[in-house]
Amino acid sequence: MQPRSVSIAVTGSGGAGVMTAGKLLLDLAARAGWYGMMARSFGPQIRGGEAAALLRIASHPVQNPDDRYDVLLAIDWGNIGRFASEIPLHGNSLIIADPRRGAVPGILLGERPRVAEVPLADLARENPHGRANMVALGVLAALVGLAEDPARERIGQMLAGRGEDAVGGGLASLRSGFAAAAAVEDPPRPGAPPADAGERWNISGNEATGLGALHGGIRFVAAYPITPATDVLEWLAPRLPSLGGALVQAEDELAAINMCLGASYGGTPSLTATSGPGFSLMSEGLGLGVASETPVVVVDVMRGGPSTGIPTKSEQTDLEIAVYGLHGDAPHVVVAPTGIDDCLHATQWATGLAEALQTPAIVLSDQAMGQARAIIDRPAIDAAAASRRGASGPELAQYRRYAITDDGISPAAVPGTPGGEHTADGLEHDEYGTPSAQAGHHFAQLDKRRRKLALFDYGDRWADVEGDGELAVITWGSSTQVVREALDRAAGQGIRARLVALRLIAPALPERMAAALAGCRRVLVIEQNHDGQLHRYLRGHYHLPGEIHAWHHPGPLQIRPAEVLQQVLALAPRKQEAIG
Amino acid sequence: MQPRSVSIAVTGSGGAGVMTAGKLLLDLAARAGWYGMMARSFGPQIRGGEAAALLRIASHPVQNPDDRYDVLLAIDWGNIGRFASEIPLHGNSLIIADPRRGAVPGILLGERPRVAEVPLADLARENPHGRANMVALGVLAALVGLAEDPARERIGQMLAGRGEDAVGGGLASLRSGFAAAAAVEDPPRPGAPPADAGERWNISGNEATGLGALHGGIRFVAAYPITPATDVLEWLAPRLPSLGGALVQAEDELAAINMCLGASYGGTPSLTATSGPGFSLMSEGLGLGVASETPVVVVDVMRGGPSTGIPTKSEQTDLEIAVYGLHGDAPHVVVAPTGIDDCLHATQWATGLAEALQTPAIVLSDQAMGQARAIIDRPAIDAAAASRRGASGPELAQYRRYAITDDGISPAAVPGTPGGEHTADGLEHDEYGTPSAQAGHHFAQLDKRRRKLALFDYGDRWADVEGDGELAVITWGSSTQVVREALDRAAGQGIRARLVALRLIAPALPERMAAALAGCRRVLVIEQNHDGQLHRYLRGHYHLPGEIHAWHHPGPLQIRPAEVLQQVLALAPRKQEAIG
Amino acid sequence: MSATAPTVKPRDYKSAVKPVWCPGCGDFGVLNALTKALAALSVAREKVALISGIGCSARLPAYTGVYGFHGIHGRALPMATGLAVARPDLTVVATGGDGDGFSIGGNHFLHACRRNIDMTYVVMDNAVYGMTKGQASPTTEADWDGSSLTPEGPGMDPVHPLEIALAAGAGFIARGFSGDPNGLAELVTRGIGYPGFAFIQVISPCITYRPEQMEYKHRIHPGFEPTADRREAFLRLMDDDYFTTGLLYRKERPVWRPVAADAANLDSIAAAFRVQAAQ
Amino acid sequence: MSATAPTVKPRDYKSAVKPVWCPGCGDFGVLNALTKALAALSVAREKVALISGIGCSARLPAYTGVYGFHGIHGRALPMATGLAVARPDLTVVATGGDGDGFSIGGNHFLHACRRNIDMTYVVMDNAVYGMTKGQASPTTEADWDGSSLTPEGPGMDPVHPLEIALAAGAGFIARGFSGDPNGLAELVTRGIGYPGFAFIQVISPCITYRPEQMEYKHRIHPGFEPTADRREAFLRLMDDDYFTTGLLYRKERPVWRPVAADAANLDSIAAAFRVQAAQ
Ligand SMILES: Cc1ncc(C[n+]2csc(CCOP(=O)(O)OP(=O)(O)O)c2C)c(N)n1
Ligand SMILES: Cc1ncc(C[n+]2csc(CCOP(=O)(O)OP(=O)(O)O)c2C)c(N)n1
Ligand code: SF4
Ligand code: SF4
Ligand SMILES: [Mg+2]
Ligand SMILES: [Mg+2]
Repeated sequence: MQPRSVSIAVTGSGGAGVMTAGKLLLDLAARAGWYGMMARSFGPQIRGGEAAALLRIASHPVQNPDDRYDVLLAIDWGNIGRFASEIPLHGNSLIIADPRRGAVPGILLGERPRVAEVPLADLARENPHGRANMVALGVLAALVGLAEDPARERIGQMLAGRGEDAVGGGLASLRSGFAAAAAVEDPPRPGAPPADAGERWNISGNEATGLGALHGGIRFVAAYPITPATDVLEWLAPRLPSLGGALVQAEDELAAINMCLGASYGGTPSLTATSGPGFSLMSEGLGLGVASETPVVVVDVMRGGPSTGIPTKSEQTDLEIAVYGLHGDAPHVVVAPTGIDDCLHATQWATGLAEALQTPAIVLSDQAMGQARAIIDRPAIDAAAASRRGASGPELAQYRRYAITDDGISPAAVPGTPGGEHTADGLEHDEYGTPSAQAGHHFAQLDKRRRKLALFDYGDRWADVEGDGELAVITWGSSTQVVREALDRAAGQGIRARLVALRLIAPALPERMAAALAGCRRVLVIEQNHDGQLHRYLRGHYHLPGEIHAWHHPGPLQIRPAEVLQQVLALAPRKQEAIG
Repeated sequence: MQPRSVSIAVTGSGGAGVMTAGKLLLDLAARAGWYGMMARSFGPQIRGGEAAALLRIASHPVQNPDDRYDVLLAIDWGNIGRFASEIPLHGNSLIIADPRRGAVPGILLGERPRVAEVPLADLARENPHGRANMVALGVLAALVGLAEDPARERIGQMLAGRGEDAVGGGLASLRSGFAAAAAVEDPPRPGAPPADAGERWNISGNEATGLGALHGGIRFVAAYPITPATDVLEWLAPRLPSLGGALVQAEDELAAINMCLGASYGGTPSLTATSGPGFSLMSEGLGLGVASETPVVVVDVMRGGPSTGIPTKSEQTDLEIAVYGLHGDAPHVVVAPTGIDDCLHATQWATGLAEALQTPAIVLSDQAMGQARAIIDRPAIDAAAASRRGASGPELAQYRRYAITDDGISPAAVPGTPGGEHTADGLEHDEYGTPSAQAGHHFAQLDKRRRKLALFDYGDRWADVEGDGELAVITWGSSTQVVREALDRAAGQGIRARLVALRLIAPALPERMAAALAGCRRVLVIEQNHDGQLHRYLRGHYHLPGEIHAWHHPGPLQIRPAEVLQQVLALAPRKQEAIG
Repeated sequence: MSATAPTVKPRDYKSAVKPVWCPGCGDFGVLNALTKALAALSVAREKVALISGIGCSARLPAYTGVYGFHGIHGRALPMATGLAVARPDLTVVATGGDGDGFSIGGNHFLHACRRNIDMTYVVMDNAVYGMTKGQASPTTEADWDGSSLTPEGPGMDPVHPLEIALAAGAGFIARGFSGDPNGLAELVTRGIGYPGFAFIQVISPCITYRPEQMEYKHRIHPGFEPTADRREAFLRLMDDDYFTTGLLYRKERPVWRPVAADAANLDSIAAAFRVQAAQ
Repeated sequence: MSATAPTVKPRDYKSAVKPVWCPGCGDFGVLNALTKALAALSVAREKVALISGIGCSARLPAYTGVYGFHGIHGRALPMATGLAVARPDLTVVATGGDGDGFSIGGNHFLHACRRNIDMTYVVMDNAVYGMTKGQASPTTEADWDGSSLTPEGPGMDPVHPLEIALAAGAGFIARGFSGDPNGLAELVTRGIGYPGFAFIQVISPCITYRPEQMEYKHRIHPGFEPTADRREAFLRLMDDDYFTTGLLYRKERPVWRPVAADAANLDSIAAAFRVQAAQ
């Protein structure tokens, strides 16, 4: 049974402060013991364009938006048309509108939601330092059932630096909001917060990626800014130095990836973060990482593609380039976090894989996870990261950097190791690294590079495998949370189905998959892109049992749990039928 | 029944003139009415390294090497060990060796070939201007049955510019060679040349690509040198101007692809040629071509990968990056010529497709085709190339560059057209080209870009479909010729099988493939790479019937007809069995 | 609009698309200057192509009514080069920002200066990456600590685009100011008129991420008068205060042109492949 | 070899790998000069890393016995930058050709000059793409018609790497000649000793594709004496004949270093994420 959550959209023009209101609401809810999340949506204007804070507050952990919004509070209606499709409402949704800002636009009224008028601007103006977004915060906090005192305390803290007038104005507005909310009937309420509130974190996917990188041992970062990956870098830049690391802002992405390879050759685990256009510039460097067996982690925070595409919106659209975007036979690692919290674990894991396997590891995050915040349980962080196999003792007499080994992993001497001197090379080479065009050397090295990936023990992290039944839903990345919610609902309707959320996209692990799908008769592949990239990839690399169905649509619209549920219902018989 | 061909390898150190001897031999054979081909193999030295001219002379058209070499003539033994695996011999092969150069290396004697000693150097020295490679030419010409007079005439022409002494020396050496050949017993001879010798061409794959580009209408080329694609550019550079075109040597491949897009935006069909490393740098530019719907042709003459790999040797190893190497959902065209002569047709066709579909078209050639020459029948060249749909009349009142049309193709106004002013964009956009982040616009444009590729009528060029039977061999590129020869041999043994040589790699045409494979029970996919890239691609995009088998090995070793035949024999029942 | 009526106005070169720029952004001034220059030259709209990369500034082409290509980050110059070579009948202007031109696009800048194709390059320099919300660019001061990507500032001296252009061989080098659209229009007009690669650095404040640049208007001053002497130009730049505007250097140099050749047809080209049958 | 015995010889820095270079290639002289410099500095082999791109010249690292990375075309400098930043204990030398450094790698050259990381960059300039069999490079003369890719020559003035380096902010700028390994070794030694980015253009003839460069040995002459005055350095370059060797310019500038910070641990970093439960 699905515990109750409340979804709230706060919209307004730039400068209206919707993001501040949203963040505070999430924070207050978290302090009161709720879980929740908040995503952001912006218009195309560089500054001052319309914006929406998209929240969900719940008694259980949530990292994906619900089907529809229970509350839409508009500070004003600036360009709401551009957002409307991202904020679906239902018949019992509550629109909170400021009558001074004009009538509620018709585009929002399709489902005949309730409308409550609150004169946000007028209430704010009651205090010379009042602000409409603080009135809005008060209204929303009251509606979802938050207490006023902690809210006052929080606002007081936040505005303290701006002087007494600002604090007074903020608090007055907050109070007006709480008061105004009293008039709203039948407010949507999240279920009660769980009693056993352990330590919780309020973290964005991009922050989690940064923290995972640090836990994985990353101590060198070189990158070039790009939306929506810049946050990862901006979070890391001031923190790396305190761990003895360094960040270099590179002149472009070609430089970034090659700086990382250089630092990594020196023995320092290295990472760059980018998005589609920058990622495509790293292709040649990644190939060099593969051929020279130099570890490197590349985080691709995906956005709408192709080309410059839709820089500020999410899409799961770089799977194919991540797996196949290198010339030649160039096996490497591709990992996709399955949620905001998993950005931490997956990035840490990817770093360990890159080091252990001496190869590039790509982390496919996306804007929906990266730029959203969630309230999560304190993550259990792996202590030990896998590390690079060094060269020592007898290996250093006649050192062979690219020695053919059973497990495909060769000893890697880093500069400073006497006897380990060698020249790493992207030209095909013999075991010593000396360039060679001979078929035998080429075959041996190609095979070694493939073998090391194939033989490695990835443990259970390769996928989140849950549930049972004859239908399996395979998905990846930010769609995972949505599919999981859909399958929970399905379970509520008596429908059994499995979830396979692939964390290890490449290499493919056919035996693990076969075990996970044993007994399946139908497979449904869910993802957020136009061409069904995971679906095609799975068919190329796995033997999936039974009928294979694919369902996907491109960004920027999020996939909603109800959409997935509908697909599941069409394919999965209810329990009683299944018996028959 | 397979008509008889003779395969000849001429080897020696740099400066020994093996390539000159080889080219002359091919030319003389062609003048005498034979077909034939010649590939080249070089050692790693920039200059002066060992080299091998690898010829095949036949009474029927040939564009691929045979299983083994009938003759190996060594002017000297410099580094023969590096070549040995590329020059397999058989028990009746004839090694022609100069006793002054020492004993025949053991590595060549595995199959116990015959050895004939000819003192090439001594014979050359009989004339102060003699040359050992001309003696070699004389020996080989005599062995295969060429007449001496035309050979003398040709050498005379060739050396005329170098003065009388040089001519005298060359002719003396040639004569000595002819004379020495008389002592060789049982020389391997090609079948008689066909009686009906029409016009023949002596052309390399890279030259054919250049000519195809010109026939397709290419009038702008920007490129950066890279082995083994530079020949395409060097052939085009002096010829484009005579057709009113231009070639720009770019500072790098990023510049090259963007220069092409710029020229193409101006209405001039544009092309660049490169190989793996340069291709990987073009990924972002290709994505811009897709999103902005700007035609461009990129020829990738494939070499050993990944990374710098093996620059001088062939491998069919960039299929995946060609199809998938762009971020986002970025459908485009990928074409692969199926032989040296088809480099012309396929490039011309690709140019037409790029223009008609307003999208990048990638031509996957490879070193084996590109740098080999063949004697081919004068190609029948298509007169009309498909062209870009312009904008005119009513379309130019309120011009919509990215109008949603039924066939997915929008009218493209080029600069200079009054009323057609617009800004092409790689940001997602509405029909006018105005940037938009809206889901509806994104979906409509993504869908249009996919639809135009899906609905286009590619005619019969999509694949060479030949033969019948329950086994289909699917292949591509330079492997096609090898598979065809293998299937000819199989037919000689009473085995029926189909050939599907894909020329249109992308988009996939599932209906055409289904028709081509109707009734098949087994599919065998043959290609020259390590990971089976076509095989994976086919499984991802097509529903292949029956059992699917894949056989591939990486370069630089060519796939040999006998290897393919062996696979075919394992999968295809002989006629009588098939009946049972 | 194909006829170039003598009464053509700057606004005839604008489009109806509303700029995404922040109110007060310097790039509005550049848009005005550019359309003024086009009007002054009375060039037909369909004969002009504006090519840009990615950045706030690179959005400019869509706000005009001429042909345009909003390409990818850093590659405006090669795209403009290809177009100018293939279509010498067009007026080709490349535009973009300091990040686009001097960071990711630096190599093309070097080579465009050297290659000297007939086109004009207008860089809106705000010493910041506006579009990605305010990181340091190559022209940012060493100690500007406004971005958490470089918490103590970039820590290196800014690139000096005029020096680079001069060293790389450019023959038309100027600096303008977005706050002086008339002066800038004049520079653009002269740049378009120059036969070869004309480079114009435009100081164009980013009021959002570099609000202190609002003060630039007090520091900007005219000063450069064109010289054709490279030595003299270098010496002037040694004393440059970064706020001097005007045309620094103008010298006509050979414009790169594709190889010329007598006309041939495809059959005559293919004749070389024909095998000569032996008699 | 970890101890740096005082008797260390140049040949101790060579490997057993036989160069692919053509007999007579200038790059042999550069290899000799480099190993001489390393011997003169007595630096431990395992503490040296040579980073290169792709080209004949870029093959150099494998012919030495120090650590090396033969990377991809044009990207030696970023790779060397990453290594030098992550491992300031190493002696990092980037090497390669004129195509690698000034054509495809031009942007990194600009930014390495500006960033001023402590490393040395040795460019073997033969004014041609040797590895790809003889096309024009950025330093090739405008009328060199030895490549059918540019049948009438590149048609533009060659890039002047020393001018670019100076304009881009480099603090150590020198020119050497492969035919003078001792003089070159001296320059490399000083370059390695310079705290920051040291750029050395080495005239290194390609006897295969530019056989006329055999004559360079008659034209090369010493001439540059180090100045620390940029103005003076620019003026000298205005009169440069391209064959003057020596150290042109040496001025110490702030070396770029990563941000320094007090040590922290991961728990304290993560503390910022903790939700403060309401009282
Ligand atoms: C390959 C690539 N890398 C990074 C980006 C992200 N990006 C977009 S604009 C920009 C810099 C903009 O700065 P500038 O060129 O100075 O223009 P401004 O916005 O300041 O006008 C960057 C880094 C991108 N779009 N593509
Ligand atoms: C991305 C890429 N583009 C092109 C090439 C082909 N390539 C190899 S070396 C080279 C140029 C070599 O010239 P230079 O750097 O001057 O070195 P040299 O051989 O003259 O020493 C080129 C174009 C490549 N390897 N990679
Ligand atoms: S961010 Fe700066 S550069 Fe961009 S539009 Fe705003 S003011 Fe202009
Ligand atoms: S081609 Fe030129 S640069 Fe290359 S090895 Fe030979 S002589 Fe040296
Ligand atoms: Mg800027
Ligand atoms: Mg060179």
